[in-house]
Amino acid sequence: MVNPVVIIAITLMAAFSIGIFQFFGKKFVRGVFWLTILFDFSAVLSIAYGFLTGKITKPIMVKIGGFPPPIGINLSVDRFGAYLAVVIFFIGAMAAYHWLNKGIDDPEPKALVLMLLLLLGSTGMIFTQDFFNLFVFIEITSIASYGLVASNVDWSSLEASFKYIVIGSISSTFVLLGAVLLYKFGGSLNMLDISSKITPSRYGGVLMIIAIMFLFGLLIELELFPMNGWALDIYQGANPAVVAILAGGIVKGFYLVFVRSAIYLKFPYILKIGLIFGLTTYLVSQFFAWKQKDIRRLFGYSSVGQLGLLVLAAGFYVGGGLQGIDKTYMLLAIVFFVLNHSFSKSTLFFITDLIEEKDIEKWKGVLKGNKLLKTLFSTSVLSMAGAPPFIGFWAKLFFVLAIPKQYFYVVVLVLLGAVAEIIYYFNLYRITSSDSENCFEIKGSIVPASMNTLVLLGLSFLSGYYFFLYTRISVSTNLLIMMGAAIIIYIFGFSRIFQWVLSLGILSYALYLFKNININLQGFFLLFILVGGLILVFATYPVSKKYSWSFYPLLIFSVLSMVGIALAKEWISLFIFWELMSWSSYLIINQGSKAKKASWVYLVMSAIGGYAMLSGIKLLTSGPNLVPGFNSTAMRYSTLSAILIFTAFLIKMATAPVHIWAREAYGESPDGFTPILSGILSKMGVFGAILTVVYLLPHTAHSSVILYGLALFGALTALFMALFAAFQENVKKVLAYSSVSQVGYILIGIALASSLGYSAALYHTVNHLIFKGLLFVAVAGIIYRTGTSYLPEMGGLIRRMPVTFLAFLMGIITLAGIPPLSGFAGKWLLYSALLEKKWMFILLIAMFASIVAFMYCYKLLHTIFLGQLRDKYIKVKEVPLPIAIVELVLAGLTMAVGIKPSLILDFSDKVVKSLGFYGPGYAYQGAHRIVSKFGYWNAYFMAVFAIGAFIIALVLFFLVKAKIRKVGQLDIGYSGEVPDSPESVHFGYDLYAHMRRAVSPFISPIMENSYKKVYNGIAAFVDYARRFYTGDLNTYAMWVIITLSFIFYIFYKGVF
Amino acid sequence: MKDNKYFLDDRPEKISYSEVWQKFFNWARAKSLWVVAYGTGCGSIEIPPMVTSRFDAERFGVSNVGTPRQADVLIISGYLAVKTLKRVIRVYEQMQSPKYVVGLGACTVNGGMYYDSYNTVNLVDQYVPIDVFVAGCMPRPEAILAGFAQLMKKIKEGRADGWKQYLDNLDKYRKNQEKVIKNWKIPNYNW
Amino acid sequence: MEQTIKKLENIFKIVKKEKGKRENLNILEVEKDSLHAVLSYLRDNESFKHLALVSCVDWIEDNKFQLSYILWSYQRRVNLIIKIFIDRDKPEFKTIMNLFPQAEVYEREIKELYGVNFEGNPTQDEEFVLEDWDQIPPMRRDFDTLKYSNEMFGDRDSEVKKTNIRKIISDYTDEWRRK
Amino acid sequence: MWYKILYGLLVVVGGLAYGLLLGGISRKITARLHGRRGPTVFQNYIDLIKLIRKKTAISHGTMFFLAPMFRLLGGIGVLLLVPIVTKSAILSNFSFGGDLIVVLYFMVFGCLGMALGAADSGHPHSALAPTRGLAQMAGYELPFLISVIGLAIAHNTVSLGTLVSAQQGGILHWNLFQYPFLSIAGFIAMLGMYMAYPFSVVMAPQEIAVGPPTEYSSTFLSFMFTGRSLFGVGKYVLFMDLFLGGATNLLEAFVKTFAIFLFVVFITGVFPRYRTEQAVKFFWTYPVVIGLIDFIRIFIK
Repeated sequence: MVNPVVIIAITLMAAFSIGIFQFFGKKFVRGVFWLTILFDFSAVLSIAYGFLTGKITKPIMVKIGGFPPPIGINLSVDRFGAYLAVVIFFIGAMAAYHWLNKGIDDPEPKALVLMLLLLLGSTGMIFTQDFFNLFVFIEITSIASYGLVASNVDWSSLEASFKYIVIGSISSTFVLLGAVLLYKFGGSLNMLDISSKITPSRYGGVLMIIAIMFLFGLLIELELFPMNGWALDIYQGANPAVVAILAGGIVKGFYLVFVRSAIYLKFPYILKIGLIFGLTTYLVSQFFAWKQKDIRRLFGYSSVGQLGLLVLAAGFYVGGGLQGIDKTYMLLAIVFFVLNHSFSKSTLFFITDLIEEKDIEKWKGVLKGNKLLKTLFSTSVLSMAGAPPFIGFWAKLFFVLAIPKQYFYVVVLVLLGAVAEIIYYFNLYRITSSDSENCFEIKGSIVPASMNTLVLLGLSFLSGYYFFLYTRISVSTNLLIMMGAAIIIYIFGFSRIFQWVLSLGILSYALYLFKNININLQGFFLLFILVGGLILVFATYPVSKKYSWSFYPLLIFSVLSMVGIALAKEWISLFIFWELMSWSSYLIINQGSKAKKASWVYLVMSAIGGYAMLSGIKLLTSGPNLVPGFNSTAMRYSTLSAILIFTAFLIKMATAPVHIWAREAYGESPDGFTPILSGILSKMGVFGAILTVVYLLPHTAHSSVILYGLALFGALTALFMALFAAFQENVKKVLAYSSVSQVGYILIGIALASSLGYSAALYHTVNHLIFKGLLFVAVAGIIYRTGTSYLPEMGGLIRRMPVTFLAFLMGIITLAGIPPLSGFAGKWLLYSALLEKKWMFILLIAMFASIVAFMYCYKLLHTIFLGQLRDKYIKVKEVPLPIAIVELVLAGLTMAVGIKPSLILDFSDKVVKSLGFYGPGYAYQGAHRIVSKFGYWNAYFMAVFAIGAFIIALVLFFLVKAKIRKVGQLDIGYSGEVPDSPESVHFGYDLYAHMRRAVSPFISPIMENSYKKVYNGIAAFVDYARRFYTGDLNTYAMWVIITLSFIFYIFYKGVF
Repeated sequence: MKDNKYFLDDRPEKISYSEVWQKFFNWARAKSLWVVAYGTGCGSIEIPPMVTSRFDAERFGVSNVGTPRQADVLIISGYLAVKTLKRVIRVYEQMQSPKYVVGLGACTVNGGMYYDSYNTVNLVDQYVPIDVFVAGCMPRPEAILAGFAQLMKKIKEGRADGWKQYLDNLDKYRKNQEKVIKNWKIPNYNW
Repeated sequence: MEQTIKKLENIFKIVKKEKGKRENLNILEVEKDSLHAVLSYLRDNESFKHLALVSCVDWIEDNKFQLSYILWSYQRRVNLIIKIFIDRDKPEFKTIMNLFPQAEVYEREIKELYGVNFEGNPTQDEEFVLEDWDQIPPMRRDFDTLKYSNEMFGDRDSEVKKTNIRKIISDYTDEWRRK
Repeated sequence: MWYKILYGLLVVVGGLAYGLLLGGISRKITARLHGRRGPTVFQNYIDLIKLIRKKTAISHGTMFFLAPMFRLLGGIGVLLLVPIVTKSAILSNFSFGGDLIVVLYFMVFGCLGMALGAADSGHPHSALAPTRGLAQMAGYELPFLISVIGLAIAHNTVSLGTLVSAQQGGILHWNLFQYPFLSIAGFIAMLGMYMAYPFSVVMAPQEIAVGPPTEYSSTFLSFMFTGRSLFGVGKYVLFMDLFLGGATNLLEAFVKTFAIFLFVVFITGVFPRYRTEQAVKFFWTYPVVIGLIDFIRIFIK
């Protein structure tokens, strides 16, 4: 352990002696610099290590000059100060390394002096126990920053530096005034001494003025709205290395000082400051960033927003009246936020300097080639946006959990801001990950960014560990190990076939692990996910060629996170895995070459859903129980929370009002992933919906209304999506709407909340996996062979792909619900359930929807397989073997289940019984005849009858048939003409043009357009509101004064 | 266009004519004549009156169909140009056996008033086997019905074997056809 | 109408004026070089917006082709035929598609049946009604259609073809006229 | 079990004879409405015989080959799944196999088969016709479903046998009189189901050749013909069971189905043809509004 004074002294000495050392040459100066940094870093690291391991328990107090406090100045290194110092020195070292390896400007040696001073100042700021001394260190820090900001000698950085000087001076003036008045007031400048003299009842008068001045000065440094125009200019104009230190380290020092001062001064309104300034800053920055074109300024907005969030958290931590575990959570949230922001943001700033491109639009395709850069960038962006399992996610989670329940609106607003954050961050990600011809050269060293990211990953791991440790949520170790395996696949890459085999192996292993699982709701879905995932992942191999190395790891990750959802025992763990699933599926969808926009929409919708769920879960928490299990309910908020939680599931199911992401995301996602997206992933919404209906809705006041509304949503979804599907010309988009439409049926079944309804929903869930998996897999194969997903370009493929056609036909028959295949059972159960409840209108819409569905069923069969075969597909082969195998397996399944529905119904019966029902709602009469209250139906007989009648017809035909010749494809009776090409007689485009004339008002994309309008409206508004930052120093200064007056007004006069 | 990819290029085979219960089936064939009317010339205007209320051919079992695949009778209604002859051949060969052809009007018999035209085929029966000619320029619907009565009689008696003649003497017919159709663009055999 | 023709006479050289068989039909013969100008003038200034037909007559005795452009005015409800003569040995003329795009089809027909070449018409060489015609254009009067028919389509050994029906018919009509 | 199959075959043969006869009568009546003499009522038998004994046929592919069998299967299925005479062992057919929902979905089987065969022929008109058919189906099924669901809820059953027995006890117990508006909606929908004028845009003779079977000939066509006849009879019986109180003996069944048949024939004989979207709009307005009167009555009750 090193005496903290030594750190400051040595750094100071080194800084000032560099002026002399420069005569020994550049290398020597660098050596001194690095030695100093290394020493400082190891010193603070040793202290921090001491705190971490518990060797040091009390803050280290150092007296300077031998005078005891309060007379002498003293330093104190407490736990957080030490940690923060480590972070600051680490980031500082990285920034310095980055700068020195950039190799364009020659910053030494003056810059090194300033750099050391900056680090020194901020460390001192953290360590000092004296208010005046604090001012001194703030001044040192600020002056060093002014110089460093201006070091990048161009107009914008000079301007930024000048603004910083002016505003910074105002800030330090207030700090100094505060310190002076404090001395007058308390006769001392020692923090502890002053603190002991203050009691909250004495607030008012001069103490209030002191506190306001002091804190106000710090608030300016914390870049809070509306006093942060200068900060954004710095982020935009200054050298990214400097910005990285400022944003990643120094500002955090100010933050710590702010929190500590607030504690010592016992300022009573700190929560109000947090709520007014912190929350406003957070929201405003997250929205203002939407239309930002300059990437550094964009990150600047993000940094400012994070600081706002930190101030808000500090408000809650210091003045929110948190007790016990809540306080711990909030503290952890703050720590995680700080760490997350320091490491991610500095990485991002490093990367902006590596690419040297400021305009966002020019970042198009940056990440295309470079795997390392892509990983660094993605990790930072994901962590910043709060994606699991990165540290930002855990921070947000802790934060939300710790906020007292009466501040629910804060939760909503913060999550709203988080959605806004995702919107602009992933707009950026969309641009960077899209295809482009642009070539980029990495200018500089990638080491600092990599080091940062490495630390970030380690911290993410630790924070996740801490989360589970503190919330006492149990999570399956096996699952985590398998997820780790996915990460290993990601890191090492391997060859594609090995990845495939490994993925299958992981899933099989999971299936082996859970083979004896109890068939209740969770067990049912667990088996469903694993078996379905195994089958569908098997088919991905041929089509995975097009996608990047991360395809299989992410695929496994998303499937395993679904397993996590099914295994979840509390809402929170469900939420965690839910988010994991959303984000990993987003990253997979994003790999589709045209899917960038679509995946962005998907992500934003998912985020809205996920955060709605989180806020709903927040409402469920009561008292000390911050991690509600499925059974726990707080009566008062249940309706709202149920609706909020349901929103997430509805969005994942893409039902009627929130369906807008589905078409493009399904249509453009990688062909190998679409079956999983449609067959399994959307079923997680079903799982959640059943959970909600079973566990939450019974406790709500309006459950019957909600259920009927849900059924109506489901029915309208089923109808309109089936209608939309008929007018799509892209095969995957037809199937996308079809999927959504089928999920609408499942939703009806759930909303019925009767045993028969659940049976129908569960049956249809599995059945939908079978046939939609089959169809999507077949389509993947067809696209693989033909190279197009545009329906009018296909046609006649039955002649080249008979096996696929057979399977596809069976899939379509199942989809249409025609007996004797398995589709009919689901329809029959659902209709029986609806009849039982006498929901006539729902039944009408549902049945009608299934009629409308025939339109697109026929369209798919005809335009892909029938009609004329084009010349360019003459040599097309049957789909690749893995796909063909999966097709046949699924086709066999649908046939088997069609003959014997009990293959699925046995499972669903068990689930329904485990949900507390007496029986499945229907009964067996004899071996095969199924009887409900209203009707009856014998699947076995129907199958035998259909096959028998078909055989009889065939035999009859061969008895009487004429001499049959198979003719060529253009030998058609075409008014005596000879058709000149297959294209000229193939009817494949806009099959339902006539129908369009009848239904045109219903098929216009009203919902999509209104979402677009809302988004564009907000974007236009924030783009306009962004003019708040005029770039004019006078305005900024004016805002500082106005804010000061405002603070005085509200606190001094006690308006609140 | 002799591309096997698009068209079946096999030569149609000869078909045995005899069958059990031949008389009965011939009666059925005679009583159910589905007509594809190829409106090559002015005669096509006489077909609609024939099948609608005034003359009502349906009472004899004669009705219109829109496709050669289902038709039993091909009506060549009036003069045939070389260009239309190609289409007639294709339509005729696309019909399923047994099939019959009725030629309407003087033009199909020997060119009629267009006997010296550079573009009117004079002797249609050289190119497709005609079972019944109906004379007149143009024949009235009554005359056409009379022609159909003749055709029915021939079918019942088993004498309406133009389709068989055509299959038996395909080479001869082809030679004649190819003489006037200089550029044989249609497939070798129309299926 | 008179005025129109007078105006036309002032500007262009009118070779010959004729009165048609109908009240509202006038026939003007112009020089072939001025045809485009005449048509353009009539179209733009005199409301003859509609080109009803372009036809051709084979004056084999004069060794000339006559091209007739039949115009129609919707406002005045009159027809005007502008005719020109071109050399039969060198049957070439310029297209009027720039004035009346629909002339494309008419010119194509004339090209096929008379062999008059219209410079600037992109589709004139496509088949119009005949397929695979390998003789001289059939509507030229030096084409012996009876001979061609006999050679090509044969005969049923009847008296019909040996009789000159044309002559019988013309004799008959002459007799009818005399009455 | 075997005697059931025998009975089934008998019903099929009888149904075919009856269906062909009805077709002939329909042609005769239509002719008379046009002021023609028309063909004999046995014309359809003759046509069928002729088609079966055509000597050659062409095929375009597997689906084209199998489609007539599907069509026939659909016809047989519908005929055998609805009880002709409810209490009779022979004539209640195979209605134990499934209820009304099963029948409704099985009806699609034949249409689907035909549509696929038509599409496989590669003829653009053949492919166009099913799209029209499916669009029109989306039209007429709405009023039809209104009446079917209304009846099912009103009688608490979707079993055809129970539906019929609920209507026993006098003519006024028939659904036709109990729920007149549902019946009107149902019968208008039935016109669409028969795809005859004014809803004949699917087959659309003269416009798109003969619709789906444009490329079908000979034996194939005869199977389609047979399937269609059986299908027609099946639907008459279904409507009899739904609205006219079913039948207690064979004679009653003949009379009632014949009455429904006459209704269809007299409507179709005098109307011109709707375009697809006109037909759809028609079905979605008048019959739906009419049907909803009773539907809401049942809903409130």
